[in-house]
Amino acid sequence: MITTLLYSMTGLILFAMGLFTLIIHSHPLRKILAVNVMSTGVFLILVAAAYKPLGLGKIDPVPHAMVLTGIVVSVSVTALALLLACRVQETSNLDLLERRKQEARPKESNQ
Amino acid sequence: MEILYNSGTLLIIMGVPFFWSGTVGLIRFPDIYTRLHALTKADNVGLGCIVCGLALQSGSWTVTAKLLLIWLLVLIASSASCHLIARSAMQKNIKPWMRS
Amino acid sequence: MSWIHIIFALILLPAIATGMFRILRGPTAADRMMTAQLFGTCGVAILLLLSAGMNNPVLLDIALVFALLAALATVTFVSRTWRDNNKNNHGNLIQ
Amino acid sequence: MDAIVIYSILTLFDITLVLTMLWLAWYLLSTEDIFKAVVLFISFGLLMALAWVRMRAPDVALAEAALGAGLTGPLFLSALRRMNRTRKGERRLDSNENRGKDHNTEQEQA
Repeated sequence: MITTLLYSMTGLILFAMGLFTLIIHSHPLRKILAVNVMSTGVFLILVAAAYKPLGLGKIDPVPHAMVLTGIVVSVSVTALALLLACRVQETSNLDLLERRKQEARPKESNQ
Repeated sequence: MEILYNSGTLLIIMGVPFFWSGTVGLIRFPDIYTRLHALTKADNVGLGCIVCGLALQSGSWTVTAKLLLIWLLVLIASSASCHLIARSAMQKNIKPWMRS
Repeated sequence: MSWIHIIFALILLPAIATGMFRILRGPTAADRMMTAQLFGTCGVAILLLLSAGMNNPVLLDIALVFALLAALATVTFVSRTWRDNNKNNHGNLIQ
Repeated sequence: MDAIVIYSILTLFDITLVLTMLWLAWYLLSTEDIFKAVVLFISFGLLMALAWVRMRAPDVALAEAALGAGLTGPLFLSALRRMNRTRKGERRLDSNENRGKDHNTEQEQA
């Protein structure tokens, strides 16, 4: 009972932290990491809901199958998202940002 | 059987401080090469002691063979990756720590 | 079920939490990767002790998979990420 | 008697594991350096495999060990290398993510 509660609360906190990071950060790799942490929290809640201690009967295998499928799907989604992030980084107009940043740097050092 | 079980427990008790010394060495040592030294001690000797202790306690040959296979794989992986890291650090001209 | 193995697994688990300090303040990128490798070995040891403590031989297979894939992240790091970067990247010489 | 001792030790194990996971996830999501976040994510996958083992789901733990610790880490490291490289083959100066912040402050100043 306490194990179910502990891991469910952990999954909830992980989901909340991942959502917070997904909203406030701007780097695409950080966003992909945050989505991974959010999916981990959901899996943790699903498996913790199916947990029973060792003497109290068998464990329901349906959430385990769902979580197994979800892990494999999340890895492939991560690979696709990383590829898309690389393409965005390579095709966006970065020289303009670099020039603006180098123009802005002496101002900061003067301040 | 009692002797085998107790000697296995003794080997496990010997193996656990190697992991802790590896962690403490990884935190306290001043240089990347000395940290590699601490890391390899934890990998090889600590896991070796634990694997030998568990193999003495498990009464079947298949479990013993699987434990030794795990130890062999960890040995290969740790030696290969530590050698790669040390060679790459030497190529990048990271100076070893000297007592100054 | 034998409680002494589970106690040793419980002793090994804070080693992972302690080694996190080196990831957080490691000066070079290789220090962080070495700490991840130590975590992998600690995880293998914890899995072996739990499989002896909980009478579950399936955990040996999980430890076997961990031992197989332990070198993959480090080799990728050395061959892809850490090679040919400049001095100001990833906190190598300048943090 | 013996079962009570074992379950209390396992509960201690659960609490340590959960606290380590939360601490690690907090630093993983709040550090500035993106490489540090990727290494923390690899360690986080390992602790997740231990949590699946503890919740009597060894099949999920096997998949997590193979995919989460073995495949996702090299994927992130390769993507990190590819994103740190410009078209001319030289690396960009900002490997951490202060580029977006600078851009926002510039817009505010303008």
